[in-house]
Amino acid sequence: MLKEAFIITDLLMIGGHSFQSRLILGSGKFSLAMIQAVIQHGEVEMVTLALRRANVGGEENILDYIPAGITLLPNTSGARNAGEAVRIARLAREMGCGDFIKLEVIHDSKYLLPDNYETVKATEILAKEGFTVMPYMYPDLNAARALVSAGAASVMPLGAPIGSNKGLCTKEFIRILVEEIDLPIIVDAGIGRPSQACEAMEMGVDAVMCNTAIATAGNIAQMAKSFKLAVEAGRLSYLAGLGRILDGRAEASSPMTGFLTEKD
Amino acid sequence: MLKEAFIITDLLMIGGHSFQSRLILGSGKFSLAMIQAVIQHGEVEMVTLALRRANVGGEENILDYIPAGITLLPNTSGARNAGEAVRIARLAREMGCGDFIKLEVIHDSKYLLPDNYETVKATEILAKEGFTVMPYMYPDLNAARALVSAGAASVMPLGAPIGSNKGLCTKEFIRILVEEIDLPIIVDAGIGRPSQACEAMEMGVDAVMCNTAIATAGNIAQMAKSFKLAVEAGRLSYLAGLGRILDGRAEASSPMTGFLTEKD
Amino acid sequence: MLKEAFIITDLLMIGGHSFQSRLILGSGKFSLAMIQAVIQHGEVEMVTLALRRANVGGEENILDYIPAGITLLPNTSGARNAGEAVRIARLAREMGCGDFIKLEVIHDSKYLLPDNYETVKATEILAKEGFTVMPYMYPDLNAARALVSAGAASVMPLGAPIGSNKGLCTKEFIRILVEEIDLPIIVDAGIGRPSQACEAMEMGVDAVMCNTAIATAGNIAQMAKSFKLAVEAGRLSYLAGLGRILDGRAEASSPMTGFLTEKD
Amino acid sequence: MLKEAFIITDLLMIGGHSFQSRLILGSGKFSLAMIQAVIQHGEVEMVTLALRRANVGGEENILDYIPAGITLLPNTSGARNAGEAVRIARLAREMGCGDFIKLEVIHDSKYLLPDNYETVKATEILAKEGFTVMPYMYPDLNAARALVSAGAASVMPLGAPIGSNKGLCTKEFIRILVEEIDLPIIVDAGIGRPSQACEAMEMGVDAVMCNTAIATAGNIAQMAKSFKLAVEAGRLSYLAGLGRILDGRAEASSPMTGFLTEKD
Amino acid sequence: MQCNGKTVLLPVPRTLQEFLLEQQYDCQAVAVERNGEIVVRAEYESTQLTDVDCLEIVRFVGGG
Amino acid sequence: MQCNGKTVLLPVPRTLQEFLLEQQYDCQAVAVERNGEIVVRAEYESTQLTDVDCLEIVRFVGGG
Amino acid sequence: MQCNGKTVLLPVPRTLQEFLLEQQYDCQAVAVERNGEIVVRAEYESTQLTDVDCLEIVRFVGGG
Amino acid sequence: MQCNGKTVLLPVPRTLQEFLLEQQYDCQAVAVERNGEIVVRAEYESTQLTDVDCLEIVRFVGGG
Repeated sequence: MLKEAFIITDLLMIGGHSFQSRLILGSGKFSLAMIQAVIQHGEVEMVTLALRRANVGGEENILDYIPAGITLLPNTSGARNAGEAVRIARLAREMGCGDFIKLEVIHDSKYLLPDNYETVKATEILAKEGFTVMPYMYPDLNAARALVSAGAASVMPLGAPIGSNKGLCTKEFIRILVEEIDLPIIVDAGIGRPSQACEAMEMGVDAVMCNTAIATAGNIAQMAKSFKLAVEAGRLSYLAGLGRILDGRAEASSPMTGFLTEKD
Repeated sequence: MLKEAFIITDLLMIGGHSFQSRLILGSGKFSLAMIQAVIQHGEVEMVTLALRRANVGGEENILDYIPAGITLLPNTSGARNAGEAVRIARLAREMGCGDFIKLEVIHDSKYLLPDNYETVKATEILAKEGFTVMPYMYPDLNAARALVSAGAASVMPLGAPIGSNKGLCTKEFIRILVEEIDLPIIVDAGIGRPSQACEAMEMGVDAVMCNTAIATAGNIAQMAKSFKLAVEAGRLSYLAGLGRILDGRAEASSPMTGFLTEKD
Repeated sequence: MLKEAFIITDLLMIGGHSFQSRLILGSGKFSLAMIQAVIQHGEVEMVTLALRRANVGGEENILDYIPAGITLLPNTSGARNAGEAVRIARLAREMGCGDFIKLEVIHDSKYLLPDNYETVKATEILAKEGFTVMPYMYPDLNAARALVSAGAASVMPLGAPIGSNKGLCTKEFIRILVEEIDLPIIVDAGIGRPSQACEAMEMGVDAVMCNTAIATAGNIAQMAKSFKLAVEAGRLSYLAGLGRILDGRAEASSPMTGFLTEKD
Repeated sequence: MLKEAFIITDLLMIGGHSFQSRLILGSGKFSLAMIQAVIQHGEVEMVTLALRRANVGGEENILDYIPAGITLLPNTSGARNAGEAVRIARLAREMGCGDFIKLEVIHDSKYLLPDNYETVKATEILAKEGFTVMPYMYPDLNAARALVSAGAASVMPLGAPIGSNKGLCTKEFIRILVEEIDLPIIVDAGIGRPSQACEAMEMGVDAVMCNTAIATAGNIAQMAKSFKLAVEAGRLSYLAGLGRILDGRAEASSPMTGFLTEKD
Repeated sequence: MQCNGKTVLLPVPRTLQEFLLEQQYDCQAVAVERNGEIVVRAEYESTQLTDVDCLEIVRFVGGG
Repeated sequence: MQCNGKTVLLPVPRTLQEFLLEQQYDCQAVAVERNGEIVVRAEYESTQLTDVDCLEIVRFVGGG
Repeated sequence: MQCNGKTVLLPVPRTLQEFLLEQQYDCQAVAVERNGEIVVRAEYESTQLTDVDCLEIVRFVGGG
Repeated sequence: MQCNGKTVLLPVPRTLQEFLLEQQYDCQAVAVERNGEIVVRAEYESTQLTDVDCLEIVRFVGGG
């Protein structure tokens, strides 16, 4: 039936892997106990993780809380230059959970804006080492082109500062990336509400990554489901083709044929 | 399971009837052949209709294209004052499809903006006659209060001029209606994209009516499904409780604990 | 010289009076001592006042603080229906400061939104009595037309709730008033920043009224001057004709002729 | 008198030169005959120029149309990398009109977005050679910091693609530059209306550069004056301190004391 | 007689029921107003039309 | 007598003019409504107040 | 020896394997960098630690 | 010789000064780059052009 038709055939391809879900979940700011419910309600297939120093003695292992079959996307948070990012990426891969890496290089602790230049350098190194590199980036067309040449598997432009829930502040420029860049475009950071994720997808973005908006919601499992639906809605409307916008006047949606008029 | 839990229990009540769907479909601008697919993919339970003069000889009957169980919401399009609206409403009810009436009184052919004053007058008359009156209105708090007193079953403020697909241009004032009016608030007219329907629902609106945005889409069945998902997403996020928005700086979603730092 | 040319000839006409200034000042929330500086720096020619019960014994008289030659625009604040507004207007005229009246009828203490219906009724009565009626209104095209018929000398649609400094939340609908209504359109309430006053004027609004934005500024005399300049800027750009907006790509402002190209 | 007081003392300092005007004019897209009127009505003190190959035989010299005392700001338009930009800058200085250079490095002919990386490289070289370097840049905080280290005299972030008149699409990030960068911030490119220039100045930007918005206006001299006033208005309001914005409700600007109330 | 804004001749007396059938209206799909008043279906047969009558015969169409 | 919502005693007969002066109102800065009707300045002297009168005496203040 | 930024004494010679077990690290849940180079799990046993070594022992945590 | 991207023949030896005058360039309104290096005005006269030279002769135009 048509309904199925237009869903099944629309897959997100990243580094040779395919995904039905276009919502990527960040696992920060959650209690481990909640993660599984969020993954289920969000129907996500990819979850980011961070690396930190292990403490002596038994600690809880977040991997025990993530269902099998979920693609793990370790990030390089904490890296302030290309060199540190590369070291963290290598450690992440050594964990034996695949070769995806969400590359982030940040040395500004106030706005946490990525350093595009260092990010391009690290992308080049890691791509050569066989990583599937998904760089978090400031949405600058020239930097995005450099990331393509450096071997990135996708670009992850920010919508607004990390954790701000401010939404698509970079709209005009993400639109340009969609137009010009031949890699999956994944809006990462800043998306605060499902309607914003939906709008990003309507613009033709390939996926949305979300963490804080869900983690700071009242009912996080419900919010995860809401984002899942909104991302799906946005994708469908992009595929369906949005209707035109009228500039001035209105246009009736009921026939304008004369009616009761002779009663005047 | 939680998933089901928060859906089943959330019904939209209008005039004593309850609905699971919060997307109301306008049937204008479609070929009759498409209506059923749109209803199915949009999972809508209420569809608007217009009344027009019957022509001599057999014509196709739109009712033959609408599945059983759908609540019909005839509108009074064509009415330029309360008197005409009342006559059209009575004719509509005589069609034997129930007592719902979408009241619209318009005498401006350029922007098709409703006349709140005439609308209040007609609401008073029709409510007394036992109609379930759902008035299309300009989002003016005082007019909305008058509609409540007049016996309206809901209020249907516009987002933008009919058929314009311009979106939530009246956002600030619909927010006030949500705050102050104790009737279902249904945004009608102007919603052009699923993300806009989603945002309206996030604000706490009870339902969204949509016609042109779907009718002018490339694939209208797919767009209907997209709106269905977006409305559901917006509703869920409203119930879940949206996260806070940061004004200035960012907030990390990965731990900020020192890491590799002694390497500097 | 051109410079003078296009200023001198552009006058605002209200009820047979002409004004060079298109910034109307509200005198609330100021210390009497500041009013003169605000009037001077804002180069305003019209100032609103309110009426309140006089107390026994000598009180300071605000009129002593307003330079000669300023047109006074008493408001009917406090009126909750047409009848009260009419009484206040008559008392105001009895003060002997002319027949201008800023009509406001409000019975909502939370959002202070005007009651268009009562406002139309009062306008009809006061216009017949020879007042120059300037009604504060909710920007509803149908109500604006009713005010025209009732004899208003201008319409004063709100941009946002009084004192909110939220800006032009009603932009789309004020644009419609500019298009359709043949009276001076004066945006009143909500304008919080000079750029917003400028934008309103760019849209073709005839004047802007401002009180809270100036009264809540750090340096109110300086802010008054800023609003004066912004209103003048917006007016000039409306008269000059704004340039087109490109939808997609860019357009060079330097010649694109080849240059140094053979060096590649 | 106060009026004078707060104007005279507020100068824009760039590379040791001081300016009273905060509106920089781009001279592209004008007929030479108009330039003088635009400079006069805009009261500008700095005008950009481009370099192009001279043709054999007598051509009109744009310098003959620019009044004495105007600071010339040659740009490096046409440069697609740091090397070309440096060559153009040196040629420009050889014209004997001072050491200001508006550095632009662009190799995208569709959106004309600057290449921040090449721009930083060229800034370093030219600053060492004693140029007063004013780089056109994509508003990326990390790139802006690199420009500071490289010796830039100001940063010129874009508001939207060159010539688009789209306005302050980069608002959130220019706000961050204002916060974090200790050089004059000059919004260049994209500003299409005086209200947008005013808003940029309200945010604390130090100056605005404008070309297309004036060149595409109906009456360009009048539009130049409008921009001059809007920039001045925005600057004054920034210095004066903008008033607070209310989130929800309204706040009366007339006393709320009971009045006529016993008549109820 | 006026019907939907057009003048219609009634050579011989007709009930509303007869008129609708003659004109091939689908009685189940229309509603009728006569001189500003609704005529319920049950009364189509007993409603005698005259030359001065003014009818509105309407049906549902797509509308938003 | 009611004046601005308060009860005021009128021991002896008074004209509006006398009352205003006694109460030290600035006649040039106020307007007066008596029992819902405006009293023009010219009639202050000739206006005799009574116990059943209801006055509103108002003045200008700052307002937006 | 340096381990995760802290100084650790190695009284007797130790392999990385022994060290991790002693310190009760979960070998399956960590990755190890030694003097800036990754140590693959297969080499934990054959990796002899010395006083001048610098280890980073990391694990996954929640992050966005 | 190359000049502004075009090939120019130099029949007889020329200084830059002579060349510019011959070609009717306004020396006060142009700047010259020769083989990638700036030539300052003071050296126009002493600069001998050769067939292998590559000149860029530029002037100011309107630009944003």
